[in-house]
Amino acid sequence: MAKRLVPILAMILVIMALYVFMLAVAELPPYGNVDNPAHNYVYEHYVNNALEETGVLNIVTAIILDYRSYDTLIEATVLFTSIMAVLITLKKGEQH
Amino acid sequence: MVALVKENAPILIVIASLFSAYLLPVFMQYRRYGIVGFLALATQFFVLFGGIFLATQVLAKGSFRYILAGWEAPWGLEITIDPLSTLFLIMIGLINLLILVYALPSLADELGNKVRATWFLTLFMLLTAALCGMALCHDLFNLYVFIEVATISGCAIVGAKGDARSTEATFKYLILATLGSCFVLGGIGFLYNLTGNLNMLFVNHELAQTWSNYQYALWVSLSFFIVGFGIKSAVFPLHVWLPDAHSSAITPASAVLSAISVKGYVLGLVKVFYIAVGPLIVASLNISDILLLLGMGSIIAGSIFAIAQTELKRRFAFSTIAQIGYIFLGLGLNNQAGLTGAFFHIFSHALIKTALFLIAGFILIKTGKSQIKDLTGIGKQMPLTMGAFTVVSLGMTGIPLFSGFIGKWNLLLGSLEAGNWLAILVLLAGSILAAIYLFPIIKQAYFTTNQDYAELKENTIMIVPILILAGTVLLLGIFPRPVLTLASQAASMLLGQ
Amino acid sequence: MTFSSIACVGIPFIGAGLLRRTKSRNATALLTWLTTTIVFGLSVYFFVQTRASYPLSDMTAAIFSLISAFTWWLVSFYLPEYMKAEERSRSFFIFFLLTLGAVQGIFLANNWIVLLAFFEIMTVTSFFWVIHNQNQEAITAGYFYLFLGIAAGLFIAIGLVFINSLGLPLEIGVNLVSLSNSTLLSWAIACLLIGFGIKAGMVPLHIWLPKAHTVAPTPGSALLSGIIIKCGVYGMIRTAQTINLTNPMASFPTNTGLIVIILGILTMLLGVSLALLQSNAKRLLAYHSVSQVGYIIIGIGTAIYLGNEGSYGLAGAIYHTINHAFFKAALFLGTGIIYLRTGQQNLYKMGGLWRKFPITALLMLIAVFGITGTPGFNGYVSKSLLHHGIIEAAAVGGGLLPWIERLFNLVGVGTTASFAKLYYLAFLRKADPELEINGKENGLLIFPLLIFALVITFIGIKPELFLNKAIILALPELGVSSINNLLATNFWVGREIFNMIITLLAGISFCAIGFRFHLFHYQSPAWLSIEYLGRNFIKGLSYLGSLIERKYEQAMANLSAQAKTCYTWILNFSSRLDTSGWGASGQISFSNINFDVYLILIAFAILLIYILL
Amino acid sequence: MELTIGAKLLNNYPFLGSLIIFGIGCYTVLSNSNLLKKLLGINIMESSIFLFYVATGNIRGGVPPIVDLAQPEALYINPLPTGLMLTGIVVSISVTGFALALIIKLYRFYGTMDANEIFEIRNEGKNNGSSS
Repeated sequence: MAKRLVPILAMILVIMALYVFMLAVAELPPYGNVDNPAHNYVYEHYVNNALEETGVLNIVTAIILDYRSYDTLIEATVLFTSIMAVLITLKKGEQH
Repeated sequence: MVALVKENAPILIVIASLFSAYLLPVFMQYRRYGIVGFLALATQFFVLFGGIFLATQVLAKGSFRYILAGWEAPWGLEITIDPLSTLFLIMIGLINLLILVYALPSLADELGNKVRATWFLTLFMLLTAALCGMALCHDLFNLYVFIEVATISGCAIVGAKGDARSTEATFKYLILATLGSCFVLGGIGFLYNLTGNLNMLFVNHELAQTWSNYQYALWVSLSFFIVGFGIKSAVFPLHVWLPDAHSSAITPASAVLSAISVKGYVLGLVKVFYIAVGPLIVASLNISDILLLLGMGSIIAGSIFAIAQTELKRRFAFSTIAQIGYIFLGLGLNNQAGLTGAFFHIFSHALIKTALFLIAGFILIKTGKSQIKDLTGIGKQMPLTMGAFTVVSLGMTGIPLFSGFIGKWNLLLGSLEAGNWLAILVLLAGSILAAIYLFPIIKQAYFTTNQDYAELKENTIMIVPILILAGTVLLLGIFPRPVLTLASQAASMLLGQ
Repeated sequence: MTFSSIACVGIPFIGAGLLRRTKSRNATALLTWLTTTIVFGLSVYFFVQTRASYPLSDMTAAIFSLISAFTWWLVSFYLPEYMKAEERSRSFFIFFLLTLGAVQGIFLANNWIVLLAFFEIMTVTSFFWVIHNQNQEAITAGYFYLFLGIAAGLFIAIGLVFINSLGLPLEIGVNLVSLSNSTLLSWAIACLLIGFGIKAGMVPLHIWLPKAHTVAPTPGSALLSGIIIKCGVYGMIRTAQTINLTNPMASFPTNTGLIVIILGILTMLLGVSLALLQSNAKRLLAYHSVSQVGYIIIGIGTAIYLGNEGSYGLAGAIYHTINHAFFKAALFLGTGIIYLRTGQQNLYKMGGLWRKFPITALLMLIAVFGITGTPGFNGYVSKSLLHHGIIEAAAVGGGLLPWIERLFNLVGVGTTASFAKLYYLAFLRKADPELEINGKENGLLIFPLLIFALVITFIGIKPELFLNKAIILALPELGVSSINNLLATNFWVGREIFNMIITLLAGISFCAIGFRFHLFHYQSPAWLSIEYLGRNFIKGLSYLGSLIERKYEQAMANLSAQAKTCYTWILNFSSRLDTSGWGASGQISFSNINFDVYLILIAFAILLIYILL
Repeated sequence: MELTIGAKLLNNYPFLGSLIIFGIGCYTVLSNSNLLKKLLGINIMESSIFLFYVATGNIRGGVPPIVDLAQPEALYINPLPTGLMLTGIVVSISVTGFALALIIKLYRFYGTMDANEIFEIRNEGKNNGSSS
């Protein structure tokens, strides 16, 4: 009895959760609109000043390698971490 | 030179641990295992003293920010040095240092050879760096990247043992933790969508004006955060990976995971909720109630599951879930005393849990016993270890004069202030349950004698960190002032007083 | 906290740690002496430093710390010689030092929690003094001591919990009544007074005191009577400080002071009347500790009662605390010498000892002069201050208080009588032929007595010195600011001296009458005697006690069985929960990964739905 | 002009789509007992979040954020989410690599990649161990 009820209950939960999701998505600022809060002074600063400040034409490059270079260092560290993780998982570590 | 280091200490702490992690395999390439150990220790020293130095600065001058790469806040990244982050830095430095002192002599034997030990240390340093970074970061996406480093390195040190059991646990941990990271990333995405900023202060600033337009979206975002950080910090219904991972890993790994890593994610949650979103919005969306419920559930469920465990490390792992519950409860109380209690409890639980895991590991190394029922009469053979265990478990139950008491006392005050009688009941029940799952071990160790061990010697260096931890638990119980000051200042900072 | 104060607390603990490693008896003694000497030096330094930075620092703490370190230092001369006769001397030395550290911690703490912590440590470590002999009597007394000590600690802790839950600071020396007028605060202060009162030996909770002081080794008794019960007194003074002393009758429950005064006078009367009936020297002295603490409590009570004007009472209380430490320690140490050489504590079996122990006899006479309040010795000084205080209280309050003043004088008579009895029986009377005496006085045993006697006389002759240089400085920070009368006190008023001499003469004649008519061991028909009644009463009590004990044991057995069942039930319950789906106990639940993800998603869904509700 | 919820949803279809893909990822993780497929499910979830970010950064009528000096008035799309997702992809790759390594190791231990089969093998081993 209970075993049959559990999936049904879960289904009801999921549907209600989806409903909340939809409410949330409907609330989000309209897609692709220039006036969205996401395209605010930060965006304007990047687009207008990236060339003068960094001398790079590609603004994405300017962001990841200059404005947010600390992030990129850590991103490289993530790669390094995963390499070490794979090593410690698969390798025995004997050198000879 | 000194001035330069002092000026740039905040970022140097992270950078130094990162670079020492990069350097460790290089030294091992030239067979310099001694240098590897020394470098690891020195880095932890640096973190500890850096943390203390920053804490004195924060206490003297108040919180301050440090701008990275010369770009001002909303465009570039910045890191913040406040009471909370310095409290974490001190904790990370102290605990990791003691764990390393414990681990270094036996690490190569436990993992097979020195090369694997170096890899383990590398991952350990990466975990340290990531946790320091999480403590200091002031940018949501930066937080996410650090979380990923911490997750991968945390999983990897669980799997370092290399047997089937730990590999399975690692896989489970990795899948669930990545799920959690996805949730966190999703939450950040929503916040970015609503505010256009990633810097926490600016997010807070933007949200304060517009949040009433986006109630559902904000709610979805915060739910993402709760689930994501909840999985990673192993709060009750989301705790499923923790007991497996912590009980199957080698001792230093389980100690660092249980004592610090889990709380790093709690810190992430605190930063997002209290700095980025702000206590007002958190209170008006009833997030506090959810945290409170999660906390209470964790305390009760974690303690009850802990009682059922027959293996020492697994029992301690479940007890971690219960203790995380205390921290969530304190966060959910959303008042000065509650937050102070939560932050103090973070510190004192780090000490206590590290000591417990180190003791479990020490007993395992010396006697080969991991089941509780096999520990008969061990109190007579290992008086120092079990003495420390007694002190620490008294601390865990929250007896006055031990550090656990101060945290729980503040939590009780917070619950009284909030008028939440259920929380008070749960806090008291948690203490009783902690006594139920810890004291039988003491009883087993001291009051049963029907087993002869071979000559046990406790005179290795491994006993030193255990004794230091037990001593600190006592000392902090009697003189809680320094940590309590940091904790209460952190609380008042978060509540915007 | 300054460095020297931390060192005062820490060094005894370090010393005690080192004592475990000493090889010989001499080394142990030397190390103990060295530690106490260092602590004494440090506390002198601390005192001087405190005086130098006077209005900023805590004079009360410095005075108490100095006196306790001084007494400990002197006793450490006496200790090795005395402990030669006892077993397990090393452990006594260790606890001797531990207790020193704890007591210093109590006096130097600036926070109630720290004070409470050291208070508990002090209770536990001095418990080992009491049970040192490990015979049945000692163990009974020890458990009495321990349980009442723990009860005291609990009372204090409850008081502190109340204070903290009102959001008041837990620093010592904060005037709490001005910060809050909640009734919970009155309960808190009542709890604190009871807690410290138990330790000080206040009636009706003094019952542990005579037992414990009698069975402990004599240096232990001297310190228990001289200093340890003063920890309670110190706590009461500090509690009085939290009540608004500068503005007394208006603010706080007005009769607090009166209640404390009445408790004080009851303590005095009970102590002295029981002391008169004792034949055991140490027990007699122990009951006198009760009565002398009554004096001190009366002083504190008048200070609470009169508030800002209560400078005589408070100064008298502090002064009497100090004086009592000196003469009571001296008396105990003197009895200790006699006990050491004769093995006798029963007064009726001693006699004529002044021939064998002339110096002890002389020095003890000085101490007796001190405790009876003979003019020219220190007891006179503090008693006349206290007397002044009670007269002032009577002038303000009227009612019961004038009677209390008369009873106060009566206690003086009783004190004199009982000490005249002690001195006569032990030293002056013809020697008992059965008394065996082995050995003589010894320089090390006499030295502390000598110093005490010198101090007693010195204070008696120049009372203003210590009063003006130390005690008066402590008063303003305790909340009593009108000290001008006190500064101008003249101790050599004819009327006071006359009053004292009358008291002394009355006491001695009462003693003589007592001996003449055998009042002190009055043998009436059995059914009338107090002892008979008492014996039957005690029989009844013990029967009741054993009944209660049996019931209690049954209940405990039941309870533990219940607890065991409960524990097993919780264990079964949680293991069932644990294996059926939530994860498997003791093994990795890897296949549950589906279930785990499911759980997480359901939690997420529930969270999302929460906003709809 | 006030839009209905349905119209808003239609307007915001990329966000809704990304969240639906998120659900598909969850379902994949849940329904497959094969470890590799579970990993794929996680990857799908991550990709859906990336999609969400990129959709956030898009502006209708915008051009890629590479400064074209010939057209100073061009409307560029928001470069920040794109940059963030470069980092996100690297993170995702790292996790995937590590998880694959773990799967290889589990395969070496048990000879299978199926979670249920692994559980059975473990249980058998345990039963044999206890009986012998």
